[in-house]
Amino acid sequence: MASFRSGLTQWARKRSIWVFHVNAASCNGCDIEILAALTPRYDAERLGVELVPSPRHADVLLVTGTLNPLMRDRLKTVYEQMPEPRHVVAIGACALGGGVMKDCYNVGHGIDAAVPVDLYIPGCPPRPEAIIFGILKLVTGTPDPVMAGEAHVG
Amino acid sequence: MTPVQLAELLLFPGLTFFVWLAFLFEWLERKTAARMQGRLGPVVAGPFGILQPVADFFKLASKEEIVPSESDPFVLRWGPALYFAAPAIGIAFIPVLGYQSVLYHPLDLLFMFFVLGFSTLMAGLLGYASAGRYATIAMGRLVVQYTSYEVPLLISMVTPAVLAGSLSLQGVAQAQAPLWYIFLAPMAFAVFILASLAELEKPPFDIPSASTEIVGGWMTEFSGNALAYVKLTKNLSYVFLSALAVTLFLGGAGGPVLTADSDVQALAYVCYFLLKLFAVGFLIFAIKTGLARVRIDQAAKVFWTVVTPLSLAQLALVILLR
Amino acid sequence: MSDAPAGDRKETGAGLMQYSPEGMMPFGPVHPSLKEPEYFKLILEGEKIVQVVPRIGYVHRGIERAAQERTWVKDIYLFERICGICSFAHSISFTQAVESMSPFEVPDRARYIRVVVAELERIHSHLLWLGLVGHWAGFDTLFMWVWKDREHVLDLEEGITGNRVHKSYSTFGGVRKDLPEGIGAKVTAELGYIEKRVAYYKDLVQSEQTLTVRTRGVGRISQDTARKLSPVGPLLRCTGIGRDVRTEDPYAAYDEVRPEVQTSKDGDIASLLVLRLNEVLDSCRMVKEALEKIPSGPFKVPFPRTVPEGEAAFHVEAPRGELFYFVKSAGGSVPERVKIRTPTMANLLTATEMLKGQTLADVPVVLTGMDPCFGCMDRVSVFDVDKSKEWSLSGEELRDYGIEYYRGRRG
Amino acid sequence: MRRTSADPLQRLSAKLGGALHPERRTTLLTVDPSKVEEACLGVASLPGLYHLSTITGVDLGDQIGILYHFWEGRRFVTVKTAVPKTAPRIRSVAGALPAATLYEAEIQDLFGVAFDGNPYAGKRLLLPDDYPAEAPPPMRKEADPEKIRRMMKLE
Repeated sequence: MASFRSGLTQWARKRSIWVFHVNAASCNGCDIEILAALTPRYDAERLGVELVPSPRHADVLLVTGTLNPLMRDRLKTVYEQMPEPRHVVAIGACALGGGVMKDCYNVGHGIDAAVPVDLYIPGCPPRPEAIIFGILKLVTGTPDPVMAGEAHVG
Repeated sequence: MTPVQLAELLLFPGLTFFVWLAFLFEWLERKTAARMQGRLGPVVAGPFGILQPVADFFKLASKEEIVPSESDPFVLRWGPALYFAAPAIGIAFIPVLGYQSVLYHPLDLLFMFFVLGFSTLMAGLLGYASAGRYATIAMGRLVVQYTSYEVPLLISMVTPAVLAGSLSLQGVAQAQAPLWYIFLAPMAFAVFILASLAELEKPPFDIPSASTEIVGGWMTEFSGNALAYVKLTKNLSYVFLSALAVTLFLGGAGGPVLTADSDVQALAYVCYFLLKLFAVGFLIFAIKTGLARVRIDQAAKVFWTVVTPLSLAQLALVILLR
Repeated sequence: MSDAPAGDRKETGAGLMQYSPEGMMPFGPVHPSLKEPEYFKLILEGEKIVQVVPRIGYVHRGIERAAQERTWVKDIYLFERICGICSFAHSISFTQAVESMSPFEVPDRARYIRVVVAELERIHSHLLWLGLVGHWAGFDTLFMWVWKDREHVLDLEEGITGNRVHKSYSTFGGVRKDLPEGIGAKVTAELGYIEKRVAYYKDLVQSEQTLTVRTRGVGRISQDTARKLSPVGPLLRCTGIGRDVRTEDPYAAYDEVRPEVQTSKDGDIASLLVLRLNEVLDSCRMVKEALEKIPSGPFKVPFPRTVPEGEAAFHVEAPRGELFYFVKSAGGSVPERVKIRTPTMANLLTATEMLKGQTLADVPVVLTGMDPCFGCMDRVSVFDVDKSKEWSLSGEELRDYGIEYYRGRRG
Repeated sequence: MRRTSADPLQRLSAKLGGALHPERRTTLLTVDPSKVEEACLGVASLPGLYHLSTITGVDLGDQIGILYHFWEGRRFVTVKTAVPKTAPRIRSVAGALPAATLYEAEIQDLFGVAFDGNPYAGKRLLLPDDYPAEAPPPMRKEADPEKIRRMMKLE
């Protein structure tokens, strides 16, 4: 019975991925590509990915942007509101390590300074295919941070 | 209560049957919306993604449940169960096997009024108990919306009862054997569907749960198990209201008698019922997908100045013609 | 997001105006209808908004400073990343400002190519915006349809420039590469499809009841307000003032491929919808016209790594309105100062004005209506402009304010 | 067109004791900080020039230059002034030209120039509220982005 239940949970978690999106001082490029991933051409809902309005409903936190000081605390707050098990995906060069903005005075070097990141998706911005690929990589169980979507970087 | 009755109540055509229907309805809803929007919709969970709502449910149930510090933990814990109970009891009165329902009372139509009101009341209570700001705003909207749609909803439900001269769902369904009431009282049917959209918080009346305005509405603070049940209840209410529409306006499970064998005929009745149920369901999907959200004051205005007079006119017409 | 107010008190103390917490509602910084983090304190009277206190700076990165430490060429790529939606407008504005300071003439072919890509970007940006209006009005079907069509425009942009979002296409002395072979036929075919769809959307947004009740008469601004607050782009043109940088101060090849300036008199969100869709149709025409008229020849001239000493102010018509660049060079390999004023920045004052007197349900529609691009804007911030003095309201005063408001309305 | 609208500019310049430099695209009107409000109002009341494009701050070494860009047709009219870094203070024009409110606020934040009479006077607009008090305003030449980052604990 116990194994059936855990099997059911595993099965469900791989097929139902609710994401919440935080823009931590991004240029919009990554954000519109995340939205594009939900629209008809890419249609992430096929795979059970859904954009939810509240972090309390979310499984995966998508973070884009350079993480400026004002957003740092907000990001932590949002992360704390998420129920376990939760994952964080850093999307785009800025969220990975500051990107082109690296030496601006109001910019951090990647969001992993604020929240633990499970997966990095590089690109400026990554294409919608890369974003979907990355999220799938996350739920199909790769324990280590993986540079997902290397083949799709746009 | 005999074991057979208990099985009917819990398994078929009672709770379990309707819970699976609720999952199926959510899948159909999402799939219809996706197809209308030029997308595929869920495909990976089960064949054609049919198990997507099930996956969502079990995933949510397996997650951590966060109780916000300002909220009322008791209500938050037991409220979803009560919220779930409302449509779960309501569906037991719906005649599915021919004109027989699992539970029956000569005045059970009146009980339906109570079930519908109770479900909204619980939604408000849950929102209030979770003590979020967005939930509080959502509650205000919920109350305004409730006061606007409840009157036309009840009047539109009374209209078939007047036509049938009966206050039980079985009686109303049976009285429609010669002619469905959708033909005798089309306006009442239209009013019922509109009010159902408001009761279910679907566009254009998804005002209390408008995600782009007030985050998740009264559901903002819910997570894990509680959210799973709240979402399931919303889908169950969806099925429940569609089933009510079938019973009150589309002749219930009634249809041509095919054989003398009562067991086979019962199966035919279930098929009739499901066909009509999906027809009503699709009508609601289509309206919902094709419309934008209105504002709360606009919704109230529409209900008070157009829908309520319409339902009253229909009722008066029915009484005069009878 | 109930925790968003947690940071409130701290922030209030540090400089924002003080308000009593009753009836106050945070909108953002993380809110589903703002794809970007901005924080609006809405002071409510029931559902009615009496005051708006935005706080920006959540996307401030300090790009202008970083530009002073990088070479001219590197700065093109930096400025492009100010905004992911109007990225090309930023790059042509900067490159043309610099070109205007040097004696080199940009080849005609490059000027035409810039028009083609800039207009494609306008189409993509306006369609993106229309989709978001649909989304924020709770009309997801419209969002999905429009974004599906938008992909066709992105395909064209990708075909010409090599990328969907940050194109890195315009450079000093021209563009980075020539138009690909046979792009003309492809563009004509795709734009024909877009024109058909946009004509349909135009019909839809004017006839769809649930959408028109949400937009007609909502967020109205008068011509006088517009003159006073200097908004730019469609927000200005929807009040009937037909100012457009492309016609008044033509750059690139806009003196040969002339746009028709679209205006409207109503000044509300509904008129903005139609106005922007008309602009899309006009842009489609211009792209085709530019591709027909395009001269052959080089697409780029060699350009030195340094820029002669001097100052230049330059502006272009980005999808959201006038995008202003001020460049100062000391003759070295890095700029002395680059100042950027983005359209959203100019429009934000007008938007707070539009929000007042609306209900909470209108906030997303009105904010979208102005087509905000906070990524662009964030070198600055805003809040109340109506009362130029600092003011704090108790619940009592708030009530009085509300009573006064309604009295004014009745009279 | 240019001649007729340049004439009132010359009159304005003479009245305020400023200097007028017509250039290819920009007409520069340099005035004393105390005359800025008058100059801006004068320019804005000329036909077609009501649009204030923006206000730019420039670090000129020991002074901070402030430029008010007005746009009309194919040219800009720029009112230029400068305040010393030791006493960076100037009267706000936001009362007369509401559109200037934000642009002034931006310069106040990034260059540390105080605008008397601006509703934002003394408030943070763009920078984080806990921007280190000991750090210079970030757009001034003496500010070192690296150091500011370290002070804000971004590294």
